[in-house]
Amino acid sequence: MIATLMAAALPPALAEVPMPVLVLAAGILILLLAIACRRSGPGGAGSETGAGTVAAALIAAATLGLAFAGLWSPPPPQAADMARLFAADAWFAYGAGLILLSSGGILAMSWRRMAGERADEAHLLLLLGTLGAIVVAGSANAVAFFVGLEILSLSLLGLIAYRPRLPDALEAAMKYLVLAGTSSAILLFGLALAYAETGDLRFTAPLAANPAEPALATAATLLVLTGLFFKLSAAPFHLWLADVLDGAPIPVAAFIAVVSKIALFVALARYFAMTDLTGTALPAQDLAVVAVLSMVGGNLLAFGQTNLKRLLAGSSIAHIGYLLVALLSAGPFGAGSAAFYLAAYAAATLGAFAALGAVPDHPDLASWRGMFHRRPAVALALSVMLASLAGIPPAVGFFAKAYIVAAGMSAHRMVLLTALIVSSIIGLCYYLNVARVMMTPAPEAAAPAGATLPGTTVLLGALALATLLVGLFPGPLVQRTTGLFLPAAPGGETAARSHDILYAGAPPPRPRLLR
Amino acid sequence: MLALLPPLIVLCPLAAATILLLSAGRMPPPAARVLAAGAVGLAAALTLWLAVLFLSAPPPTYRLDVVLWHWMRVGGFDARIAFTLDPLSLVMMLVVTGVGFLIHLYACGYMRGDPDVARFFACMTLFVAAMLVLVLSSDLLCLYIGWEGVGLCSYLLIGFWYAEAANGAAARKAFIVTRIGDAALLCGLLLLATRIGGLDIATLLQPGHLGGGPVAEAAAALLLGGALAKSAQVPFQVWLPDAMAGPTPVSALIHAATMVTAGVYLIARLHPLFLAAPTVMAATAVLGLVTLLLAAGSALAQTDIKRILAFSTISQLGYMFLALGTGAWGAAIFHLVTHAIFKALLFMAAGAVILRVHHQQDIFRMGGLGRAMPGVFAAFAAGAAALAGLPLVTAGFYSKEAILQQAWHAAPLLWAGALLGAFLTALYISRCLLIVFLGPVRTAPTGRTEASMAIPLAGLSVLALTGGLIEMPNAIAPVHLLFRLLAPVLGPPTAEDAEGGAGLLLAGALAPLAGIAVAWGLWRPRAGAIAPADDGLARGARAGWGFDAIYGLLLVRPFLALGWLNRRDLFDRVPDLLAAATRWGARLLGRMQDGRVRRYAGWIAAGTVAALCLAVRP
Amino acid sequence: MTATPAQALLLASMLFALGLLGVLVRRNLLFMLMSIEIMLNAAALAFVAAGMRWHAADGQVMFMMILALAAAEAAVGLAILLRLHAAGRPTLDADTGNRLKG
Amino acid sequence: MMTLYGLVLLPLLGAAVAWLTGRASPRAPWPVAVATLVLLAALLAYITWAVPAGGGPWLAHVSAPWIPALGITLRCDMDGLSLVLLWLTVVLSFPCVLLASRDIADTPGTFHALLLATIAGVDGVFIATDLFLFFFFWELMLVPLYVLITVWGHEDRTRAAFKFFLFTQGSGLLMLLSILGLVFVHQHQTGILTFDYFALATTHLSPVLAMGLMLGFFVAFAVKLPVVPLHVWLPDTHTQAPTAASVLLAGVLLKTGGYGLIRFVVLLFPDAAARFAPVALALGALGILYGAWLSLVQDDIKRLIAYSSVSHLGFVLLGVFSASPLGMTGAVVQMVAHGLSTGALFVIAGALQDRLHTRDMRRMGGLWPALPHLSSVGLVFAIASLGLPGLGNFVGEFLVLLATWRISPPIAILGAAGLVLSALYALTMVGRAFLGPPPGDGWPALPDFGVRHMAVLGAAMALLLVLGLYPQPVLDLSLPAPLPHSALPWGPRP
Repeated sequence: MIATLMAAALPPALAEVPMPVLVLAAGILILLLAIACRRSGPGGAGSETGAGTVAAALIAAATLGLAFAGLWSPPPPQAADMARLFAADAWFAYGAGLILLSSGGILAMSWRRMAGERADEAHLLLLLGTLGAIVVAGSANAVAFFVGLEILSLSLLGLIAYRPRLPDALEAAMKYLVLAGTSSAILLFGLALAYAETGDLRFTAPLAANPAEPALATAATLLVLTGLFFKLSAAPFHLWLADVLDGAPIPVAAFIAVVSKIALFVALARYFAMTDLTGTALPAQDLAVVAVLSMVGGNLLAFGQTNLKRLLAGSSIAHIGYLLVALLSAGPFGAGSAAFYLAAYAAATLGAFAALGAVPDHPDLASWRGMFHRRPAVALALSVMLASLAGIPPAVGFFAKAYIVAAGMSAHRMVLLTALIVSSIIGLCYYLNVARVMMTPAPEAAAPAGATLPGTTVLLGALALATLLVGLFPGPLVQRTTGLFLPAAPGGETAARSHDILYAGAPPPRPRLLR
Repeated sequence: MLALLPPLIVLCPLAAATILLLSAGRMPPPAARVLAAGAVGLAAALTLWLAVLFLSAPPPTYRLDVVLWHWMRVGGFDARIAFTLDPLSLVMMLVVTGVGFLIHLYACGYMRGDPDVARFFACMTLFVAAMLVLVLSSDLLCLYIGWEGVGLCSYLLIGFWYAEAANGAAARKAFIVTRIGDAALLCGLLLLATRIGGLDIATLLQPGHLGGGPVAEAAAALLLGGALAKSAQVPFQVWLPDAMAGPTPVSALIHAATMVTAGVYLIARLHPLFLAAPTVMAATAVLGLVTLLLAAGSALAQTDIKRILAFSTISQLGYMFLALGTGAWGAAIFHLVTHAIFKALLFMAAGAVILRVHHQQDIFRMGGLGRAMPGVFAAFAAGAAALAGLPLVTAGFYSKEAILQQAWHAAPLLWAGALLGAFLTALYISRCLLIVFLGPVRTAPTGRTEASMAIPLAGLSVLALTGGLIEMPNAIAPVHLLFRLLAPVLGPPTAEDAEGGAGLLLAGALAPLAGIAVAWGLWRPRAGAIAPADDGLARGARAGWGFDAIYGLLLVRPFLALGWLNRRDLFDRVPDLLAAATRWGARLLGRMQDGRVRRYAGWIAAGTVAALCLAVRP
Repeated sequence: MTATPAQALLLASMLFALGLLGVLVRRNLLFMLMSIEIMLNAAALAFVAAGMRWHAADGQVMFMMILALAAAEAAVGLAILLRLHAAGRPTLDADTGNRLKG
Repeated sequence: MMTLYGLVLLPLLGAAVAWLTGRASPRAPWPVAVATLVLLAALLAYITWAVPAGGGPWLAHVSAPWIPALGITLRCDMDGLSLVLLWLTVVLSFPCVLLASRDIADTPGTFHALLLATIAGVDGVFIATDLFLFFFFWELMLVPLYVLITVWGHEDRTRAAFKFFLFTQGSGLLMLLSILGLVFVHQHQTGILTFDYFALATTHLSPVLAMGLMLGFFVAFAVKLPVVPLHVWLPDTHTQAPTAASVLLAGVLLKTGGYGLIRFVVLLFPDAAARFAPVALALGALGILYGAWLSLVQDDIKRLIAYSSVSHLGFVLLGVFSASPLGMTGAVVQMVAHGLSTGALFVIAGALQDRLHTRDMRRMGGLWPALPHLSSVGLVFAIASLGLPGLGNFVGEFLVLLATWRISPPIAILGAAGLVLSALYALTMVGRAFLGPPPGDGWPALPDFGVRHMAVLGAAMALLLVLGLYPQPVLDLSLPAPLPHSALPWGPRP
């Protein structure tokens, strides 16, 4: 109801901005003011230690909660299609919901270890990043998208490099800085080309003004795709991910692997909303190649890793590939399966990072030996998450993957499905390997110091429970995710006409005469 | 009443076996002995009673069907556990239970002092039960139960003294070789079942049901394969000599009297089927003759007394197959009966000797035992005479005569071979007798043969001498008890002696005498050590003409060698290759992340450019 | 004479390529950041050119945005470089002293 | 009849209880597991008894919505085939718990929980008739087994567990593709999206498509059965698994492959299966001979038994694809008999390893005097596995061979040759392990089988004997229920 009050009190210019964005912006301002007041207060800079952090965490949590509540506020009046900045549709609502929940989860992780006593600014940056992610997820206009993207990556830079005097973090930040700058410049150039071709700033794949020479439009699309793929860390634009996740503190790594990827994927889907991805059009071809590369490459990458953070990086690359398969198999199930998989992926990856956070500073696999004997709860939670990522029942990932396969099957994406199956078999190896390492008894019962913090415990428990429950009863979530997002080309009839070698499908079935 | 007896007779030994098995070695030996011998004796008594009942008031068709239960009935195929009592099975039952009982009695004495006599008698009684099932069952599949059951018991009993690895190997060999024949037999059953829809013997043998032609030939050939293996005929004869590793009563019961004759019984039982397959008949006769001669030759060169008897068993079974091949079903059964008697007698006498000379089996280490053990000597002599076919006074003479006559009518060449066989038989058994019982003493015997062993010897000696009188050639006296009895099953007795019966008779009578004479000339008792002949021929004969070596070289070795080569299972290499490939790819991708930001940017640029190139290509 | 949008776009593309090349070949982090700035500005120029083609102000708006955000990015970037130096990274060479790899 | 769900839920419940009590005391889980099995047997007996007389081939049915948006339901049906295999599962889970898992020292609670969870998954596989539900159980039953092998297995357990999981899961994904393909073809024809077995059975498929989909199913089940050359996971897994898991694997899990072949390959795709039959028969014969051949040359006794399973289950393949009720029933009988005999053999091999701390037969021999009971039982089951008439295995093998002979005598002859080889390896195992002279200077005093073992194994023996001499009840039950619309391959076409 606070949300509605704010909506009433808004100047008309902001009327079409979705409520969560407004709530987040307001929350950020409040938090900024609070921090400023405390800093300039009588105590001086950071004299009182814990209180500030707690207050900041409370404010951030409240903001996230309000924003989440804001998702149910009446949709803002839509401006003309040309001019509007945000598309506050169901797709946005779903993506934003996921983002907010994930941010909440990340907020629940332990920040003290990463940020020392002064985590208040970290919370501020987290809110900022969330804001950027939501803007990205909801943007219908190039301007909004670019602004959101930059907010996201700048706050991420801050977060990665937050911890003082930690060379790894700084190196990660440096890499992210250079590469993110490059990629966003490429993306920006693509947007510019699109604008030059079409003359409007809508955030969609541009249609060539005259179909005779689509070169400019195509180039624009591809450059934008480069930017998006980079942020999604799809192969071959994935190389930064492992290093950055390795260097960044665990909550930040989770933020990168979950929140920003959700946002970017939502944006990617929206970018191609008007494009027919079932056919042999070029962006589809490009996406398919990238999907195959990501699935196989990511899993291979993780296969060779002994560092859990890097392993998770590889697995998240692979999952982006699966998501691309879902996106490419436009049809009755494409978008639904993608949305479902986003949720499963978010929960599992978040949980995995939370489990890592429960045993901090031990990202290498060897130190997790015998974890089932030393910290059974943590080991069990991590196993559930890995099972979900690997697609093993009864975790939700099983159904999610089956759902994607169903979508691809209904769209005759045979080649993609083959790659998916092969790569997920490779994936099984390393997920199972982690589980095995945790099961093998450790030579000496050297339990890592420090018990799990309450926030992480609650988060892990909730996530594991959700993963199992939704895995056993996926019905409601499937219901929720169907019909979120209607692509331009309903797959029913277009699915059949896929003749490109890349999508060589089963022959369209002919009803046979009765025997 | 009549219908109740056959299952009851089978049940007696079966119950004993079950009790002995379940006792798991806890039963004291005396109790085990009494239980086993008693059960088989009861079975024998019941069989006698059954015979009396059956013969006094025979059923109109001379057959009595006892259906116990349906075994499997699915998809148009119906197999029953059912017994048929008819003259043939009655004769077989008499042999099995009668000789079986005597041998059990004998074994009570022979196995005295053996720690786990219970296991021994469990297997023996189980064998009797299985053998009874074999001869009684009216359904070929049911018969197959007994067929395999006796094989199993033979395996268990050959390897009874498992401590020596050799015994186990012999047992395994026996089972495997016969199992090859069993597989052939099974294929025959499959063929018949596919053609007829069932395996009930009566329906199977209804004239015109199967018809002649290739199908009948094939079926008969497959069944013949089973029979050959079970009865140790060429080319499957290799297992029987090794089977002598078992205790002597086992050799007497299983490897002389009963089990090895199962093949003869099978063919006689299914003779209409074989009549429809002339080629197979001829093959049977020829194989029988070949076996007869080869085995007799080997027997002539053996030094181990039990191996002599083993080869002689093979050779005598050859006579039976010769008879079967020439269509003399009755003669074959006749010889089966007499052979069961005198061969069991010979084995038991040999066992008695072996016990007395501290398990010494080499005849060239024995000698002059006749004086020390006259009773055993007499028994052995009676058995030897019957085996040699001493004219008129022995059972073997009459049964062999019947076969020879039939052979002459079939083909004089077969007759000549058989006659030569008769000569050889007399030769080798006289050799054995002379060397073992006459001449100077080489190993001093100790102890005495106890009553439980002597009684069976005596009984069988009488039978061995007089048992032939139930069936005589017309030239001597027109007595045809056995053939008349068997007529309902095996058809009317074929006219043995149309013309020239007397001449044939004379020839058949002279051959053994000649053999004995020659043997006396060669091995008559003389002072000084005598050694077995050791030229190449003798060695070859002693080795059973090298069948073992050939099989080992051609079949067993290559099979096992290839197996050893492939022990690691070549298919198992494929997953390893895949794993290696995956690891290689992972290493490659790992090397891509060398931490240099410029390289990363380069990949981003490369990807973009590649996409653009992909775009401008079309 | 005035440049046509096409010429302006061409110029922008050249600048962009230059910047990308700079990122790829320069090993000094500072110069890499500068090259990124060049790329961003090339994009901005492209926007202006496009706006010129359509006679719309959107291009200029975008230009402003890009300027602001580029400035922000530069600030954060320089801060990170300083931090790197403070954390004891001897040089600004991007290729040496990398600990995160494999 | 909701009790069908009980078949799955009861073991799961028992698993939870066993796990929880296991955290309290290490002795608690075993009784809990035993009690669970007893209850499960009682439940199954109730179900068997509650079957309406003359109610058609399908004996029980239950259904509930699960994922309505995709037409996925919790549908379970039970026919005679399922019933027989369910009984086999229950019966065989007793030796697992009574004999094998009794002396698990390391976290027995978890061990029993996983064991029961596996049983639950297998039960689900045997009754699920919604294809997605079936696939769910199919994948579900692997997980606990993987953990069992990884944690409680023998020296080379890691590799074995990996192979097991990867092979089955990978082939399972192929099956998923086939399932979905069938579903979407059905939807394309009727506009209804459903995973219901009976609805999908009415789908009309072009020959090529049918063959493709059938192959997807076939590969998944062939890996499980296993069919040479997809058998390579089996020897390692059986050898390395703890005894209880070996028994469960050999006795029950392999049977899910045969069940799937009958229920989902031959019945769903009769024509494609008929066209594929020659290949399948050849593979079956190859499996029989190859398995026996390799079994003959093994030194590891568990490995020998594992390869013998490969050989035995080749008969199942023959029977299933012989396209006749004779072959089908024979295959089922063979599955049951193999479960009993091989399960018992694995118990014995495990007992040997516990006592001698080796599975290498080169270091055994002459065990009979030292372990008379164990050795005699081993001999008995070895004889059973070489297919002696009068024991269950022979009935299965004979029926299968008879059915095979009707369509191809040469294949049947090869199968019969397999019988010779089976005698060879079985007797070789007995000879090398139990008979002959003991190595070196005799054996030390070894604990022989006690009453518990003798009773359980004797019961198994009695079952084998009954199955071998009076198999009629099983034969009558085990013919799979025909589908309403598509006909059995041997039946008249609609």
